[in-house]
Amino acid sequence: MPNQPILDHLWIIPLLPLLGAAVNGFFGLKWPNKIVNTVALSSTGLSFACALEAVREFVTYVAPSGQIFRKEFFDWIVAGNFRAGFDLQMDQLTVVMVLVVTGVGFLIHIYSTGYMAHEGGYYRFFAYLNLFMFFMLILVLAANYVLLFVGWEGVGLASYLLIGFYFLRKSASDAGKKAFIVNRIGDFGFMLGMFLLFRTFHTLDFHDLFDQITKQNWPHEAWGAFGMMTIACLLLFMGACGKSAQLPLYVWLPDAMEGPTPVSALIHAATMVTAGVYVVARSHILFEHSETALVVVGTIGCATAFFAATIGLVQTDIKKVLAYSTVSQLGYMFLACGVGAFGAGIFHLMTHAFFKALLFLAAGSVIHAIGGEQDMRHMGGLRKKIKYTFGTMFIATLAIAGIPPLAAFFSKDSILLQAFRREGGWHPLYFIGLLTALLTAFYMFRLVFLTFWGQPRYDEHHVHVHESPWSMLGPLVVLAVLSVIGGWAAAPALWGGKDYFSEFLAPVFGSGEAAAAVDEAAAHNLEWTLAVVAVVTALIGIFVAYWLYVRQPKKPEDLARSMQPAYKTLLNKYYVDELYAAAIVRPLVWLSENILWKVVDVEAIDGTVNGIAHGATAIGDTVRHTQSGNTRSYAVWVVVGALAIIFIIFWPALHAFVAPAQAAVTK
Amino acid sequence: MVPTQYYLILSAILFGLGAVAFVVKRNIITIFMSIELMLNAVNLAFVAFSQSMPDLPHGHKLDGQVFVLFVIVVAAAEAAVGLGIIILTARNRRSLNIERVDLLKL
Amino acid sequence: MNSVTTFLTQDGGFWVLTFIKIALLLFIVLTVNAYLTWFERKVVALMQSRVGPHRVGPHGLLQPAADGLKFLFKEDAMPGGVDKFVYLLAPFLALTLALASLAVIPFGPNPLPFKFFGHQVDLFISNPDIGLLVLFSITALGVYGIALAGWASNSKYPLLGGLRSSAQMVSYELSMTMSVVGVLLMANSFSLTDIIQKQSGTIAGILPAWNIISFRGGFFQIVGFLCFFISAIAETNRVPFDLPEAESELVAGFHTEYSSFKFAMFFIAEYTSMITVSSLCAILFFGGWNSLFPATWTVTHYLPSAILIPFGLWVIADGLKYETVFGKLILPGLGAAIAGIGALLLAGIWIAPLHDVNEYIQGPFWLLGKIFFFLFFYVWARGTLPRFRYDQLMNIGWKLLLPVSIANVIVTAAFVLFRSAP
Amino acid sequence: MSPELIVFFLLAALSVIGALSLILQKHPIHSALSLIVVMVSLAGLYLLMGAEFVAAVQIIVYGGAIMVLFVFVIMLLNAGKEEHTDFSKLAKFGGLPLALALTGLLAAAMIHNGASVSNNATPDALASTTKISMLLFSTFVYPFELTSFLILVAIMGALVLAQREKKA
Repeated sequence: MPNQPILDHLWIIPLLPLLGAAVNGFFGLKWPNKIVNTVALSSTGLSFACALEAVREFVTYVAPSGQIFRKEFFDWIVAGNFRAGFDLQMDQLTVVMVLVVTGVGFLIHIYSTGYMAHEGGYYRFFAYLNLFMFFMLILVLAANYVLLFVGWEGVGLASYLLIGFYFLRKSASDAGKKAFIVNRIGDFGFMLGMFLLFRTFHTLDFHDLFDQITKQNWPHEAWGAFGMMTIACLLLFMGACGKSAQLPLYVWLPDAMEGPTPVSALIHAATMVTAGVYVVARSHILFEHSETALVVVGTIGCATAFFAATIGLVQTDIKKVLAYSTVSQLGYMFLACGVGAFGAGIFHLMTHAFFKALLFLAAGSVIHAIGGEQDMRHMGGLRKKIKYTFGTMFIATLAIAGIPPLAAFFSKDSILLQAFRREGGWHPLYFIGLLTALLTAFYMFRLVFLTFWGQPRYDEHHVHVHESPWSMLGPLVVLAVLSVIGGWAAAPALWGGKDYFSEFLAPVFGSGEAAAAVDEAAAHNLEWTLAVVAVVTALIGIFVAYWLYVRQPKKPEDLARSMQPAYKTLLNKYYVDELYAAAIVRPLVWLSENILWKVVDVEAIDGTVNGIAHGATAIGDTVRHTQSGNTRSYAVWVVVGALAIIFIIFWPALHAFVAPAQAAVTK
Repeated sequence: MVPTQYYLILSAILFGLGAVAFVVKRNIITIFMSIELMLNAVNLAFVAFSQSMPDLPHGHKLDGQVFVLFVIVVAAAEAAVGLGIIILTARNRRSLNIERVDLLKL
Repeated sequence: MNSVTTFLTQDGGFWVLTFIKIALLLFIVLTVNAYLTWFERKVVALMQSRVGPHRVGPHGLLQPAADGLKFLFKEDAMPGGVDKFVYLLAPFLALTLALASLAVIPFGPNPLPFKFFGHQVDLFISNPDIGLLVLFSITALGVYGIALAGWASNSKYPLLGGLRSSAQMVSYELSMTMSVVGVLLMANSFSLTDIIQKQSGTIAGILPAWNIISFRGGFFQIVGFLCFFISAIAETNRVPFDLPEAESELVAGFHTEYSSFKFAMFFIAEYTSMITVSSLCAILFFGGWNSLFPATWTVTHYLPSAILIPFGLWVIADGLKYETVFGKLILPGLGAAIAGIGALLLAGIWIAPLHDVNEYIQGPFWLLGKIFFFLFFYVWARGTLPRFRYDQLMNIGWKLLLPVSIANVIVTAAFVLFRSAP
Repeated sequence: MSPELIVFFLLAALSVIGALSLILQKHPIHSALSLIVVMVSLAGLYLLMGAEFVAAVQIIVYGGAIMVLFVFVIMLLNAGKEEHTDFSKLAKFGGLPLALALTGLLAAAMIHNGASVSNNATPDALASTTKISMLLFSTFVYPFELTSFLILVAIMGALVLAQREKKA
C-alpha cells in the first residue's frame, strides 16, 4: 500500500471547514474581520489543498488499478442488518465534485471577504458558509445514501440560513422558509426512495448496492413499466428536483436570490443546486435500469430548461435573470442524464459551476459598484466604468451562450449531441434544447447589453460607480480563465481525438455513450454539423439581443405591448407561485387552522392533557386527607410499610414456620 | 458458644422496641434516638451474621463488621445533620413536641 | 487439699487475684491522688514563693488526710429541683470511668517472680490486644460525668460549665486520638505492652529508642507527643484548659452544686485521669518502662538506690528537727525504711536474690519516674500558664491541633511505608 | 450453662431493659442515658462475639460522640418532659400493635432463617482488626471514600443549619 496520507484520512477534507465554522460561530462575534477571514479562508483553503493532494494520490495510486478508494471510518448507525457508517469514498465522479466544491468555494470565500466587508454579522456569514462547505463535502464524499442524505439535509440547512441571512428583511426570511419547505417535499421523496432501496437490497451502501444490481444483473424495466426500480428512481429524482430546482419544485430558487450574492454564486449556482444532478449521476446504475425514469428525467430537465429560459427573457432583476438561467442550465444537465449521457451532464455541471459562479460574482460586483441596485433598468453604460468586471462577465456570457472555444460550448454541445444520437423518439428533446440555447444566448446578452451598454439610467450624482477591490476581482479573473479553458478537456473529440473528460469518468459511468457511436466517420460529420448548428443558433440569439437592446432600445416596450398577455404571463412567471398558493398553500393553511388547530390541538390534545391534570387534582383532593401533616402518623405509615415488606419477603419462610401449627390445629 | 439465633432474636426485639419508641414518643430528639436504636439492632444482626459466616478467603467473614462500621459512620453524619435540623425546628417552633411540627401537609 | 484451694487453683483463683489487684491499685491510686493534691499545692506555693500547707503535720504532710476527713464529714447538701438520679449518677460515672481506665495500664515488663495458686501475677489488671482502644472508649465516655453533672444541677453556671466541658472534651478527643495514630502505625499494634516493647533498645548505641526521638520503623513522634499532651491536658480539664470550672466566670463550673464527698469524687476523678494521661504519655512516647540508658550500662541499675538512700537520710535528718512525736519517731522511721530499701537494692551487687529484685524493679521504677515527671509537668503548667479564652480554646483544638496531628499521621504513614518497602 | 451464655443473657437483658426504659422514660435525658446503656451492652455483645474493634468503635463513636451530641443538644435546648397531646391515641392504638407485630414477625423470620446459620465464631481480635482494615482499604475502598465525602457534606450541612441566622 503506497503511502497516501490524506487519502487515508479523507475525513480531514470535510472536517476543516467544520472547524472553521465552529470557531467562527462560537468565538467570532467579538473578533475583528481580519481574524474571521483568516479562520474561514485558511480552513477552506487548507481543505482545498487537501482535496488536491487527495486527488493526486487517488489518480496516482488507486485509479490505475481501476477501482475506487473507499474507507469506513466509524459506525454511525448499526441496527440489525442495517449499517450506516461514516464511510467516505473517492472515485472519478467524486474527484470532479470535490475539486469543484472546494475550488470554487475557496474562490468565493475570498470574494466574500471583499463583498461582505461592510455587512453586519460578518462572522455569522462565514460560519454559515464554512458549515455549508462541510455538508457539501460530506455529500459528495459519502459512500452511502444515508451519509449522503446527511450532507443533503445539511446543505439545505446552510442554504436556509444563508438565504435568510438578512433575516430582518421579511422577504428574505420568507424566501428562506420557502426554500426549506419546498426542499422538504423533495427530501420526502428522497427518503422514500432510500427506504424502498433498503427494503429491496438490504443495503444503502453505494458499492454493495450497485454491485448487487450489476452482479445479479437486475432486469431492465422497459418504457411504461413501473417496477420497483422505476419507482425508486422516480422518488430519488423527486428529491433531486427539490434540490436542483426542477419543475415543479423550482420555485424556491429565484426567491433564494434574497441571500447575499456570494451565496447565490456558491450555493444556488455552483454547488448545492447541482447536488440533484450529482445524485442522479451517482445512482446512474439504478436509472439505467429503468427506461421510464430516464424518460421522465430527460423530459423534466428539458421542459425546465425551456420553461425557465422563457421566464428569464423578461426578468429585470439582474440576479433573477441569472437565477432562471441557472434553473434552465440545471435542466440541461438533467436532460443529459435523461439521455444517459451522465458524463456530459457532469461535464456541464463543472463548466456551469465555473461560468455561473463567475456570472453571479460579476453581477455582485456590479451591484456592489452601483451601490446595491439590482434592477437592470437602472443600470447601463457601465462598460467603461468597471472594466474588469465587464470583461470577466462578458467572457462568462460568451461561455454560457456556447460560443467556442469557451467551456460551455463543449459541454452543452456534447449534451445536445448525445440527445440527438439517442435512439427512440428523443429528437424533440434535442430541438427544445437547441431552442433553449437560442433563448439562453438571447437573455444573457440582453442582460449584458442592458447593464453595460447604452446610456446610464441611474442618477450619476448620487451613485458614483467604483471598481470592486481585488479581493473580489481576483476570483473573477481566475474563474474567467477557468470558464475559458474549462471545456478543453473534451475538445479533441471534435478532431477525432477522444473526449478526455468522459474518458476520465468512464470507470464510473462505463463507456456507454462512446459505444453509442455507430461508425467513426458518420459520427464525426454529425458532431461537426451539430456543433455548427449550435453555434449558429447562439449567434442568432446574440444578434437579436443586440438588435433589440442596443440598436433600437425602444423596441422591447413595443414588443411587450404588442403581445401583452404573453409578456404578462412571462413577467409573472406563468403565475406558478399564485397557482401553488391557491392549490396547496391556502388549503393547507385552512386545514391547519380549522381542523388541526381548533379541533385536534385544542380539543383532543389539550383536552387530554388538561383532563389528566384535572383527574390528578381530583384524586389528590380525595387522598390528601391522609396527609394529616402530623409526623407521627407518617411514622405509623412507615411502620405499616415495613411490616408489609417484611411479610412479603418472609412469607414462604413464615408459611413453613406456621404450617405445622395449622396442621396441629386442624388435627 | 452462643447460638447465632439468640443474637438475631435479640436484634429483632431491639428493632421492634425501636419501632415502638419511634411511634409512641413525642419528643423529636427521643424519636431520633429511637432511630439510632433501630440502627444498633441492625448492627447487632450484622455482626452476628458475620461471625456465623464460615471464614472464606477475601475475608467474607468480616464483611458484616465492615458494614457495621459504615452504618456507624452514616449514623454519625445523620446525627450531625438531624440535630442541626432539630435545633432549627426548636428555634422556630419554640417546642420539641413532634405534634407541634405539623407543617408537612399541603 | 481443701475446697478453697481447689477453687483458687481453678480459674476462680483468677477472679480472686484480679479482685485483689484491683483493690491494691485502688488503694495506691487513691493515696497517690491525695498526696498529689499536697504535692501540687506545695509546688505551686514554691513557684509563687509561698509556704503552702504546713500546719497539719510536718510540711503539711497530713493535709490530705485532713481534707479527706473534711470531705467525709461535711454536710451532703442536695440543691432543690435537681434530677436526683442523674445528679447522683454523674459523680459516680466520672470517678468509675477515671479509675477504670487504669485497669489496662501495664506497670512492669514481667510478672512477679511468685505464683498465686498457680496463676501468674502480672503487673496489670488486664492487657487486651486493643488496650489503647479500650482506653479511648473509656475517655470517650468520660464526658458524661461532667456534662450530666452540669445538667442535673438545675442551675445556670453548672449548665454552662457542663456545655463547655462536653464541647471541649469532644473536640479535643479528636486531636488526641489522631495524635496517637502515629505511634500505632510504628508499633503496628493496639496493645500497650507491644508498643512499649517496640521502643526497647537504643538507636546509635546510646540514645533510647523511644518513639519521641526514634526513627526506627517510622518517624519520630515529637509533634505527635506535643499534640497528644496538649489535648490530653484539655481532655482532663486542667489548666490552662480548665474552662469548665473557670472560677472567674462560672463560679466552680459543673461541680458548683456538688458538696462534700460527691465533690471529692469529681476531684479524685480529675487527678486519676491526670495519672492515666501521664502514664499514657510515658508509655506511648517515652518508652514506658524502658530505661533511659542502654541495658549494657549495668551501673545505672542502681539508680533507684542512688536516689532512695540520700532521700531517706534526708528524711531522717529533717524529722529530727521536730519536737512532735510525729517528727521524732515516724519521719525518721520512714526515712530509715526508705534508706534501708535503697541499701538492700544496692546490696544486690553482692547478693544474688537481691540483685534479681533490683533487676525486677527497673521497669516499674522508670515508668513511675516518667509518670511522676509528667505529673510534675501538670503542676508546673498550672503554676505558670494563664487560662485560655473559650474561642481561643476552640480555635486551638480545631484549627491547630487537629490539622497538625493529621499531618503527623500522614508523614508518619509515609515513613512507615517507606521503611517497610522491600 | 457456659459463662458465655451467662454473659450474653446479662448483656441482652441489660440492652432490652435499656430499650424499654428509652420508651418509658418521660425525660429525653433519661432516654438518652438508657440508650447509652443499650449501646454499651451491645458493645459487650460484640466483644463476646470476638468483634473487638467494632465494639471499641461502637463505644467511641456511638457512646463518645453521637450520644454526647444528643445530650449536648438536649442540654442546649433545655428540653423538658414531653407533654401529652390528643394525637398520642393514634400512636398508641395504631402504632403500638403494629410495631409489636413487626417485632414478632421479625423475630419469627429470624428464628426460621437463622436456623440455617451455624455459629462458628473464631475470636481472633487483632487479626480481625487487621483484616477489617485490609477490607476497608481494598474491597470497600470506594464506599470508604464515599463515606468520608458524606461526612464532609454532613459537616457543612450541620454548619449551615445550626448557624444563627444573620441579622441583616
